[in-house]
Amino acid sequence: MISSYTLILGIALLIIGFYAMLTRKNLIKMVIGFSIADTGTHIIIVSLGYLRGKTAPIIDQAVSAVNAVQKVVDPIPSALVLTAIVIGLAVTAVMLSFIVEMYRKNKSLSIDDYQELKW
Amino acid sequence: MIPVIIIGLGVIMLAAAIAAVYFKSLLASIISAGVISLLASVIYLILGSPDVAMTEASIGSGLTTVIFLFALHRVRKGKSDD
Amino acid sequence: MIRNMAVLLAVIGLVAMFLPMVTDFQERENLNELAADYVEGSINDLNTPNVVTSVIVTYRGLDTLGEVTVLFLATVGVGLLLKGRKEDMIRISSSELLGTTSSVLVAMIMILGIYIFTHGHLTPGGGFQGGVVIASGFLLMLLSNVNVKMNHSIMHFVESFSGVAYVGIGVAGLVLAIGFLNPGILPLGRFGELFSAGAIPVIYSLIGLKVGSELTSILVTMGGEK
Amino acid sequence: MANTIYNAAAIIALISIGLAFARMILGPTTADRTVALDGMTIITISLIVFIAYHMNRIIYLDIAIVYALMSFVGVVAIARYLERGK
Repeated sequence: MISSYTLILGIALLIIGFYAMLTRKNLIKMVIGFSIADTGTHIIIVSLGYLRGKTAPIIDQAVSAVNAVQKVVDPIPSALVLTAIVIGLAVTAVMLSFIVEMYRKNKSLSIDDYQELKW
Repeated sequence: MIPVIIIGLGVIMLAAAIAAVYFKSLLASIISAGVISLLASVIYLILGSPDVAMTEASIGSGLTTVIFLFALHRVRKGKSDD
Repeated sequence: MIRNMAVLLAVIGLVAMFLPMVTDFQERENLNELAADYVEGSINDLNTPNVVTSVIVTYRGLDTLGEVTVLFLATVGVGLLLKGRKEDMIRISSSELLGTTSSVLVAMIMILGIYIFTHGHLTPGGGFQGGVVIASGFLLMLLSNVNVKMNHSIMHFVESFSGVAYVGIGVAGLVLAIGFLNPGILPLGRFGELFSAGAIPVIYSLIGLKVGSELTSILVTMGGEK
Repeated sequence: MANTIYNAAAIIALISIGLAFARMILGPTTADRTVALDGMTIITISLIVFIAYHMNRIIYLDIAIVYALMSFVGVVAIARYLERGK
């Protein structure tokens, strides 16, 4: 129930991000689209790991260690997404550095002014 | 109660995403993208992944916005030079 | 015109690709065998209350090593791209209010970051989150205080030291013949205490220091320095 | 009784987030948008506390602390950027 809503939300964010990457002319807008699509992907992966009515895989007073397997959600998607978010930040930083360097060469942020690879 | 929160936050996130695509001003787009990350961390918390929620709260609200602002500043400074 | 059609086709293709995922989706009820094994192993064998931490540090430890390497490469890439482009970025004289607030707040943020990565095996959080929080503390220092200077040699020393120590702990597991990055090289202790779970807190603290210094160096490079 | 009050509080928090978001979309200047972002963050912290109560997990409150401190850094960065632009 809950996770189907968040799955739809993640897919919608992914599609909006791809649309922004395809249609916008401004390079920084494209990177913003990438970051939106990134968030959408992470929401999809986390929703696939959700189990109905279960709670976070951390043992404390609320979850006893004896029957923890019946009470917790899947920890593997959380672990994968955790590292993916940090990598996403690093990739965004590299892309923005490239954009700053490209701007220094051509003095333009519009994708129409970069035609070296156009045929 | 929890489905109501998810639907409300989801509608706001989608509206923020569409606004981030269509805003004329780059700074407004960056702030909208920050809103998406902020609310996504509440979604992660509801889905039972507090570790991911903490990562998203610290990276999405703080560092991503700041890195975009740094790049925007460098670009804008160059524009005002010529 | 052709471009609009292509974009429309691409978006329709994406929707068609994800439609079966939504229509066939059923919420899962039980853990699969691998995840159940991880949960039981983390509680019984590793004495780690936070299962996500034990998956990241132990079961998928090699993944994390590769991920830290990717982060290092990204730092090097940003540094090479923006080399010699030092610009004075946001260093303008700050008001009394901001200076006083942030001098109090920076200390609190640093303590919070250290708490997060030393308690990574007990509470949510860990090396990556703690590193990001520490980098944000340095960022606040940079934004609010005009006279602060980042010492690059200390930053590089912390980064290389934590990387070498991380790999060293992994190799120590090989020498003791219990496997690469196995936390069993230190005593496991009692369940739920700070000094327990073997080498997991040590490894996560090293990851925290490494991530913190790398992100600080990305921020300092992109923000420019006097 | 207590649950009714908590649910009402959560609904009010959601409506407030929506109002702040409307200001963020409409806001003519960037200063308006920044203040709206800050307001949204602060209301969201109360929503996180509600979720921690509702799910009966104390450890979720750690996220609220991180959220509060990090949003301050983000807002200060935007404010410094605006200050520099003038």
